Amino acid sequence: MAKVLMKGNEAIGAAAIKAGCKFFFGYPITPQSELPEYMAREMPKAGATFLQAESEVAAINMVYGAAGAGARVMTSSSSPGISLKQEGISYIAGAELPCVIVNIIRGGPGLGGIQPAQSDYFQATKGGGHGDYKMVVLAPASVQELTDLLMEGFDIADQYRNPVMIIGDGMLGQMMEPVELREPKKRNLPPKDWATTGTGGRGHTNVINSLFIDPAECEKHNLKLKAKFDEMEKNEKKYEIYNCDNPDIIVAAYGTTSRIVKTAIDKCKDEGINVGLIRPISLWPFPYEVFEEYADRAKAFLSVEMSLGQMVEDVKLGVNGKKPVYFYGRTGGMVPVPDDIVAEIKKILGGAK
Amino acid sequence: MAKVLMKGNEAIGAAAIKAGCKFFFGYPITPQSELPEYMAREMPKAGATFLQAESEVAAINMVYGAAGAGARVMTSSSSPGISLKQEGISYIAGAELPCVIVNIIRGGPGLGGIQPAQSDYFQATKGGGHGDYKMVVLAPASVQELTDLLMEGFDIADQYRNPVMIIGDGMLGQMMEPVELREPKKRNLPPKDWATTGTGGRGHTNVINSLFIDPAECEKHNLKLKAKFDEMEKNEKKYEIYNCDNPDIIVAAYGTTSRIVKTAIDKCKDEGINVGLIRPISLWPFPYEVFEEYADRAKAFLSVEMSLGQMVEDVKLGVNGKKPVYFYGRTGGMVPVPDDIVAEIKKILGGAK
Amino acid sequence: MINERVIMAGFGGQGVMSMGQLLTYAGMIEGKNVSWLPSYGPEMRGGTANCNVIISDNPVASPIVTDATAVIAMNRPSLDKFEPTLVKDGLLLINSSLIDRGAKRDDVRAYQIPANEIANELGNSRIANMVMLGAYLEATGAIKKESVLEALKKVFGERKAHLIPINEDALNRGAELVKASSCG
Amino acid sequence: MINERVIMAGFGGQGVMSMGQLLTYAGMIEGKNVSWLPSYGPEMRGGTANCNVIISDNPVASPIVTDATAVIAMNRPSLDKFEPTLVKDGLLLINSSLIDRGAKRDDVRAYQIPANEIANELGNSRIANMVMLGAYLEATGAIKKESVLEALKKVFGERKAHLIPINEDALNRGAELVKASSCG
Amino acid sequence: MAKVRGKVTFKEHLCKGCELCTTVCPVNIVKMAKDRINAKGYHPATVYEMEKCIACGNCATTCPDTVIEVERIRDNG
Amino acid sequence: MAKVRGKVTFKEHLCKGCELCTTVCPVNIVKMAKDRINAKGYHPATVYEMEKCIACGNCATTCPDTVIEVERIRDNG
Amino acid sequence: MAEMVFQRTKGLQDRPFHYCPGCTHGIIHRLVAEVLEELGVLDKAIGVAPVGCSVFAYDYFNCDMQEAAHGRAPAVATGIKRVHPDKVVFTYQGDGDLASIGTAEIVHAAMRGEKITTIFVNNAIYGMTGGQMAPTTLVGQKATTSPFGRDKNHAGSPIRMSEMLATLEGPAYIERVTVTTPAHIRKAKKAIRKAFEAQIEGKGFTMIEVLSTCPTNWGMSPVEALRWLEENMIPYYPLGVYKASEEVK
Amino acid sequence: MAEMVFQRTKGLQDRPFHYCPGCTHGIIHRLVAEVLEELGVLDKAIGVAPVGCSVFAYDYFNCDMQEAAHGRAPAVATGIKRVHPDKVVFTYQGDGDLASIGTAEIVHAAMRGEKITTIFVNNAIYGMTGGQMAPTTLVGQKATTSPFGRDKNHAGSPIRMSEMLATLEGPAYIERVTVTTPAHIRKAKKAIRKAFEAQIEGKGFTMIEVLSTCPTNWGMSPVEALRWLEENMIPYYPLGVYKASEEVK
Ligand SMILES: Cc1ncc(C[n+]2csc(CCOP(=O)(O)OP(=O)(O)O)c2C)c(N)n1
Ligand SMILES: Cc1ncc(C[n+]2csc(CCOP(=O)(O)OP(=O)(O)O)c2C)c(N)n1
Ligand code: SF4
Ligand code: SF4
Ligand code: SF4
Ligand code: SF4
Ligand code: SF4
Ligand code: SF4
Ligand SMILES: [Mg+2]
Ligand SMILES: [Mg+2]
Repeated sequence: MAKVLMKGNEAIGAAAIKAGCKFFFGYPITPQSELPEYMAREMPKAGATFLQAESEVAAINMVYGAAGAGARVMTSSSSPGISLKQEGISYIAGAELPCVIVNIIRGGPGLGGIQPAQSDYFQATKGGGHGDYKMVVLAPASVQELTDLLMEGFDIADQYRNPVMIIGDGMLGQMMEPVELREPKKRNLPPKDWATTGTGGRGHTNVINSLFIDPAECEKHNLKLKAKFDEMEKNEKKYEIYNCDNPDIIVAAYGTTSRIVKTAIDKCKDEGINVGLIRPISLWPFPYEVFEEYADRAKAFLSVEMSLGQMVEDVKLGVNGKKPVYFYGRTGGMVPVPDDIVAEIKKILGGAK
Repeated sequence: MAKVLMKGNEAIGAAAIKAGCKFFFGYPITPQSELPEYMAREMPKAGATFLQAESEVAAINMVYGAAGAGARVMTSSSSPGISLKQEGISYIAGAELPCVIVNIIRGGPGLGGIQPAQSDYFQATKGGGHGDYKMVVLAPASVQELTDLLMEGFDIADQYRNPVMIIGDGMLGQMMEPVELREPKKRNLPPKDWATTGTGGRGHTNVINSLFIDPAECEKHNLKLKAKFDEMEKNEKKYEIYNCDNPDIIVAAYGTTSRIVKTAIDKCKDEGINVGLIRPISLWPFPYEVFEEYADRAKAFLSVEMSLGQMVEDVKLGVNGKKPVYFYGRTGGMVPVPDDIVAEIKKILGGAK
Repeated sequence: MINERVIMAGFGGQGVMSMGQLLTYAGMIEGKNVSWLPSYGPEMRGGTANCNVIISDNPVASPIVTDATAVIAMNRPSLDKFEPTLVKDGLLLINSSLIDRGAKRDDVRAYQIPANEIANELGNSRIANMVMLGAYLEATGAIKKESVLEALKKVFGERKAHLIPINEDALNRGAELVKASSCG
Repeated sequence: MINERVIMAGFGGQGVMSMGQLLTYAGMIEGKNVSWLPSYGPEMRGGTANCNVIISDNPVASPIVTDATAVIAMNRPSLDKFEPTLVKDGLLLINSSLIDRGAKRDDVRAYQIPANEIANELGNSRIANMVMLGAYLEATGAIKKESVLEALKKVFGERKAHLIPINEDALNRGAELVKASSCG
Repeated sequence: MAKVRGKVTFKEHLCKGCELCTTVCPVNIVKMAKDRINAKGYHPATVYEMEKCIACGNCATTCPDTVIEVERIRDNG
Repeated sequence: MAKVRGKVTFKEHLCKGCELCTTVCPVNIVKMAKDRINAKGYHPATVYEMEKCIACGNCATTCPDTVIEVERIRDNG
Repeated sequence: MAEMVFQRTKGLQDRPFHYCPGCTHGIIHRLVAEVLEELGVLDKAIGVAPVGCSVFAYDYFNCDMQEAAHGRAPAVATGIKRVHPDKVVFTYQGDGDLASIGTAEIVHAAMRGEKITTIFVNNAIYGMTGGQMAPTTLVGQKATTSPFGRDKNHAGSPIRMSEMLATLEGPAYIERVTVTTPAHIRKAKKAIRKAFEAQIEGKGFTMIEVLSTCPTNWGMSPVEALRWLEENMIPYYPLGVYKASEEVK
Repeated sequence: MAEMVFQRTKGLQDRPFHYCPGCTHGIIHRLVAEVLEELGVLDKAIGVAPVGCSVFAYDYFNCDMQEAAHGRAPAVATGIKRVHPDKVVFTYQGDGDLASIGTAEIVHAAMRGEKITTIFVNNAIYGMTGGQMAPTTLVGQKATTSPFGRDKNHAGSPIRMSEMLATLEGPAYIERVTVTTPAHIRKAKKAIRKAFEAQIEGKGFTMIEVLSTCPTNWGMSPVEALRWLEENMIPYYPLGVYKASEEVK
C-alpha cells in the first residue's frame, strides 16, 4: 500500500478497521472526536459497526459485552472520559476480555483544557481503576507508529485476553503524517472458545465474570492474572534507544515529547553536548532494565514529560539510585520547546560536572 | 468523652459529624454500607443532611456542588464505586474543593469480592483520575486512628482546598474497637470566601471551575496546584516507626496489615530476629525520606500488602537502591497471616545473610 | 496477663455476632484492649457467620485470630473449620444440640454444651448463644459475668432491660455445665 | 538539503488548514518527510487557527515549529504572533489585503501579498490561501507547483476537479507577485 | 370415567421452609413438616393427604426453589 | 397627541452579522451594512430609516448578542 | 398412568438458589428459564446479570451469561446483541440497578430500540447490600438508608420505570406483572414470553417489570411479604401493559 | 422624552458571548439573566453550567456559578441547593449533556423534586465538540457521527425529555418553548420566569426545554436554522406545558 497523509485520529480508525476491528463504541470528546467520526463514516462500508454510546461509562460496558461475545472491539476517549471508564476497565481486566482502548490525552485535572498533555501516565500504567490489574500501554511517537502499535495492540489483547491501551497526546491525534498500514508480525492467537456466543452445540455454558465471592477463589484468580501480567512483562516491552553510545546524559521521553527531545538532542550536538534518549514505547510493561543497564553510561538522567512528573518515577525505579534522575515538564496543554530542554540539560550537566 | 465500642464504618460517621461535616452523599456498597446507614440515622439528629445519590458518579458530583457551596462534606464508597468517582475527584482537585472521600477497599479487579484488600493503593496515591493532581491519602490502622485521621482530614481539606482520601480495608470498616472522639490539633483554616453562596453584598461573582481553555492559563493553574501539593508534601507526612532501633530487616506495611505485621514481629522476636516496621500513615505524601534514612540500618526491606505489590514501588523509591526491597502480599480478599510473614522474613534473611 | 483470642462461629441467626460483641464490650468495661472482627458469607440469610474477639492487656496487634485460645462452635461446619485453629490446651465449646460429634483433638479442653436445649428450657430459643458465653466465662475466667451483664445493659437499653434476667439465667446455666463436667 | 518549517496562520475560515495540508501532501509526493500540525482556538466559528508544516529530507523530529523558516500570516493577529518566531533570513508572507502593516524585522525576507484582492479578481474569495501558497512556492523553491497540483487533484477528487484551473491561477498569481517584487 | 388425582413430590433438601406453597393449595393439604428439619435447617413442606391432591400445580408454581414436582395420575376405574 | 417613534442603537463592535434582527422588523428597516466590516470581521446590522421605527423591540429581542438597544421617543407635538 | 404437570425446567442448571427463603427472585428465574426452554432458544440465549442478589444468575441459567457492572447490563447487552443480532439477549436487573445507577443505560437501550429483553425485578429495596432505599422504595417505607421511612420532601416519590420508558419510541413491549399468586405467576410468564417473542421477531426493546418481594430486608415472613406487596406496591405500581407497539399488540 | 424599551440586562456581565453568529444560546442566556434580574434574585442565584458550548456561562451570568462535569449539573446543583435551600439554583444544560451522559442525574433530580430550575437547551446536536449526533438528533438528520442521517433502526428515535420527565411526581413545572420569533422568545421568557418562581416557592423540580439552533453544525445560515427548527424540530418536539403541579397551574 502506498503512503497516505492522515490525521492521527483518522489513522487509528483506518488501522483498526484493517486489523479486523468490527465494533467501535465511543462518545465524542475533544481532541479525539475525529476518530468516532471517522468510524461512523467508514465502519459501515467495512461491514463493521459504529455505535455512539450515551456516555463513556456505557461505551466501555458495551465494549465489555462485545468483547465477551467474542468480537474485536475498541473504544476511545480523552482524559475525563477515560476517568469515567475506570470501573469498566477494571471489570474488563478482571473478566479477562481483550479490547483496545485509546486515550488521546488532554490537559487536566478536571475539565482542564483541550491541548496536548501526558498527564494520564499514572492512570494508564499504575491502574486508574481498582484492584490489581495491568494493561499493556503503548505510546507511539508518530502517526505511522500509531497505526503499527494499534494493529499489534489488537493481537496483544487477544493473545493475553487483556485490555490494551494506546495513549497519545492531542498533538498525535490531530497531526497529519504519511502512513502506510502494515500488518504486525503474526502471533499465534488462541481461539475465543470462552466467548458467550450461545451454547449452541458446545455442551456447557460460557460465563464472563469477575466476581469471586470466596476470597481464596478471588486470590487464585488474581494469581492467574498475575501470571499473565508476568508473561506480558517478559514479552511485550518495547523501547527505542537513540544516540546512547556515549552520552553525557540520557533523556527519557515518550510519545511526541520524544520527538521534541530529538530536536533538542540535535541542538545539543551543535554545542558539543552528547545527549542520549531512551524512549519507552510500552509504558507498561516499562523497560526498567534498560535504564538500569544504561545507568552505568551516563552521568544523569532527565525525564521530559508533558506533565508535572509521572514517568520520572518509573525512570527512578529503573535507574535504582545509580545516578541522579531529574525532571523537566510542561503541563496543562503547554508543550516543551527544544531550547528549554537544552537549557535544562546544560543546567544539569553544569551541576553534575 | 468515654470510650465506646464502635464499628469502623460507624466510627467514621460519628467522627465526621463531630468534625462538623454537614453533608454526606453516598451510595451503598459492601463493605462500607454501615457508614451511609449510620449517617442516614444520625445526621438528621445533628442537623445535618444525608442524601443517597443515584450513583457514585452523582454522589461525587453532589460533593463537588456542596463543597463549592462552602459546606463540610464527605462521601464514601468501596473500590468499584471509587473507580466511578475518578472523573469527579479529578474535577474536585482541579477546582480546588475541600472534601473527604472514604474508600473501604475490597478485593478486585472488577466486581472481585467483598473481603478486605489494599489493592487500590495506586489508584489513591498516583491518581486514578486524569491530570496532575494529588490528594492527601491517610491510612489508619485502628478504629481510634480512623476517627482521629478522619477528623483531621476535614481540616487538611479545608486548609489546602483539596480532597482528602481516607482508605481502609473491609476489616477496618467492620471491626469494632474502643474509640474516643478527639479534636485534632487546631489548624488555622482560611475563610471560604471563594464559595458560591450567592453574591449577596460581595460585589463580585464567585466561580467554581477547572476549565482553562488557554493552555498557558491551564499550566499556570497547574503550577499553582503544584505549589500547594509541594506544601502538603512538606507538612502532611505521617508515619509510625516501630522497633527500628537495630533491625535486621524493616517491614513496610500500612493499615490493618501493619497490625498483622506487628504480631509477626513479636513472633520473630521470640526467635531472636529483630524486625522493624515503618508504617506510612500518609500514603500520599509518602515518607520517602524515612525509608532513605533507615536504609542504612537494615539489611533489607520487605513491603507487606494486601495486594500484588503496589506500595512496594514507593518503598523502592524511598530506599533508592541502597538495600534490596522485597515484597510479600495476599490479594483478592485474603489476609496475610503472621506465620507466613515470619516465614518470608526468614527466607529473606537467609538470603541476605 | 490475659490474651484471649476467641473465634465464635455458627449459622447466621444464631447470635454469634452479638455474643462476640458482648464479650468485647465486657472486656472494654474491664479496661482491657479489645477488638471484634466479623466475617460473613455471601448469603443474606442462612449461611455462616463468625467473629474474632481479642481481649488483651497489651494493645491488640492483628485483630485476626489465627491461633485461637478459645473456639465456640455453634454448628457442625464451624466446628470442622475452626477446631484446628486452637492452640494447645485451648478451649473448645461445642453446641451439642446441633453438633453430633465431640472434639477430634485431644490436646484441647473441650466441653459439649446442649445450648439450644437449655435455651428452649429457659423458654427463649434465641439465647443459646448466652448459654455458650456463660460456659466460656466459667471455663476461662477471663472476664467477669458482671461485666457482661453491664455490657448487656448498655446494649439493651431500657426498652429491652426486661430481657436481662433471662440472659443472666442462660449465662448461669452455661457456667454450671462447665463447672459440673470434666473436660472431654 | 531541505528543511522547511512553516507556520501558516489566520482567522478560522481563511483556508489556513487546507493550505497547510496541501503543502504537506505535496512534500510527501516529492518523497520528503513531512508533518502537519494544527492548532485551533476554542471558538467553533471565527477565532484563530494556525498550522505547522515541516518538510524535510530527514525524519521529522518535533512536529512543532518553534523557529520557522517561513511564516504565512493571513491576518494581523497572526503576523503579530508569529513574526518573532522566524529564523534569520526566514520568509515572511503578509496578506496585505487584511494586514495594515509591513514586517517589523529587517532580518527576514518579507513580501506583502494582497491575497484577498487577487482572489476576488479571480472571482473566488476562497482562494486567497492559494495565492499565498503560490507566493511561498516561488519564494522558497522548496516544492514544485506540479506537486501541489497533483496533491490538489487527490484532495479534490473528481467532483471538484473543475476547481483545479482557478486554483492553479491563484498559485501563479502569487508566484508572479514574488517574482516581480523585491523583498521589503 | 377416569378419576384424576395428583401426586406431588418434594425435594425436601432444597426446601427453605418459606411456607408460600402452603397458602396456595386449593384443597389445603400442603403443610410444614414440623417434625423434621432438613440439612439447610428448615422444617420442609410436605403433603399429608396426598389423595386429595387435584394436580392443580399451584404449589409448584409458587415455590421459589423448585422443590416441588407435580404429576397427574389417571386411575382407570 | 404625542407621536411615538423608536430609536435603535447598535453596539456594532458586538455584531456578528447573523442577520436574525433583519427578519423580525415589522417595518423592515433593519439591514446589514454591506459597506463596512467590524473588528470581528462581519458586516454589522444597522437601521437606515430610523424614523420608521416603532420601537417594537423585536430586533433587540431577537439579537443573540445584545447588540441592540431600543428607546421609545415621545415627540410632544 | 402418570403425566408430569410440573417439573424443574432444563432452562435452569442443577444448582440450588442462594436466595433467602421465600424470595420471589427464585420464581422469576424459573419463569425466564421456562420461557427460554419452551421457545427453544436456550442454546442461543445470552443473559446478562449485573450486581444485585441475582448476581449469581450465571450459576443458575442454563445458557451463556455475562456478569455486568452495577447498572450497566443494558450497555453490556447492547454490545452482545450488536455482535450477535441473531441471538436472544436478555438482562436480569434489580431496581437499584436499573432504576438508580443504571438509569441512563436503560433509558438509552430503550431509546435505541435495542433488541433485547429486560427482566426488571422491582422489590423496592437494595436486597444484596442489606436493605438500603431504592428509587422504587415507597414513600414512608423504612429502609436502612431511610430509617424513618422514605420522606417525599427529601428523597422524592418513587420512580415508575415502566411508565417512564413507555414515553419512548424504542420499546416494543413493556408490561408490569407480579408473582404473588399462581394466577399472577402464570400471567407473568405469558408476559415474559411475549417480550422474548417480540425480541426474536426483531420488534424492538422489551421489558417486563416484575414486582417482587424481599422478605429479609422488608423484615417480614415470606407470606407477609406477598401480602404487603399486593397491598402497597400494586396500588402505586399498577399492573398492566404500558407499551405495545402496533405489531406486538 | 425617551424611554428605554430594551437594554442589556444587568443579569449579564459586560462581556461579549463567544457563541457563533446567530446561535440562539445567546438569546436564552439573556432570557435567564433578565428573569433573574427581574425577580431580584441575582444576588442569591447560583448557576451550574456543565460542558457544552455554554461552558463559559460563568463568564456571562452575573451571579455565582459552578462549572460542572459533563452531564452532572443536576447532581452539582443538588449539592448546592441542599447546602443553601434559600438560594436560587439553576442548571443550564445542552441536549448532549442532559439527555445523553447526564440522563441518570436529570431523572433523579426530577424524581427527588429537587428544588432547582433546569434550562435545557435542545439544539439536536453536540455543538461544542463539533456536531456529533445527540439523543435528540432527528431521524434522518446528518451529524458527524451519523454521516448518513440518523438511522432509526441503528440509533433509535430521538428522546423527548420533557415528556419523559413529566411521568415523574417530582417535577412541579415542565414546559417546552423555543426562541425562533419575538413572540416565542417572549413566551419562553414567561416560562422561564414561571419555573424560577415555582422554585422560589419551593414547589419542586422545574425544567424549561428550549428548542435552540446550531447554525454552525447544522451547516445553515442562522436564519435558515430558525426555519429548519420550526419545520422539523417543533413537529417532533411539540411546544407546551408538560407538567404543572396543582399549585403551579
Ligand atoms: C459501582 C457499584 N456500586 C455499588 C455496588 C453495590 N451493590 C451491589 S448490588 C446493589 C444493589 C442491589 O439492589 P437491586 O439492584 O435492587 O437488586 P436486589 O438485590 O434488590 O435484587 C448495590 C448497591 C456495586 N457492586 N457496584
Ligand atoms: C466526560 C466527558 N465526555 C465528553 C466530553 C466532551 N463534550 C464536551 S461538551 C459535549 C457535548 C456538547 O453538546 P450539548 O450538551 O448538546 O451542548 P451544546 O454544545 O450543543 O450546547 C461533549 C460530548 C466532556 N467534556 N466530558
Ligand atoms: S398440586 Fe395443587 S392440589 Fe396438589 S398439593 Fe399442590 S396445590 Fe395442592
Ligand atoms: S414454597 Fe418451596 S421452599 Fe417454600 S416451603 Fe414450600 S416447598 Fe419449601
Ligand atoms: S424596534 Fe422594531 S421597528 Fe424598530 S428597528 Fe427594531 S424591529 Fe424595527
Ligand atoms: S441579530 Fe444582533 S448580531 Fe445578529 S446581525 Fe442583528 S445586531 Fe448583529
Ligand atoms: S435479600 Fe431480599 S432480594 Fe435478596 S435474596 Fe434475600 S429476600 Fe431475596
Ligand atoms: S457550535 Fe452551535 S451551539 Fe455552539 S455556539 Fe456555535 S452555533 Fe451555537
Ligand atoms: Mg432490589
Ligand atoms: Mg446540543
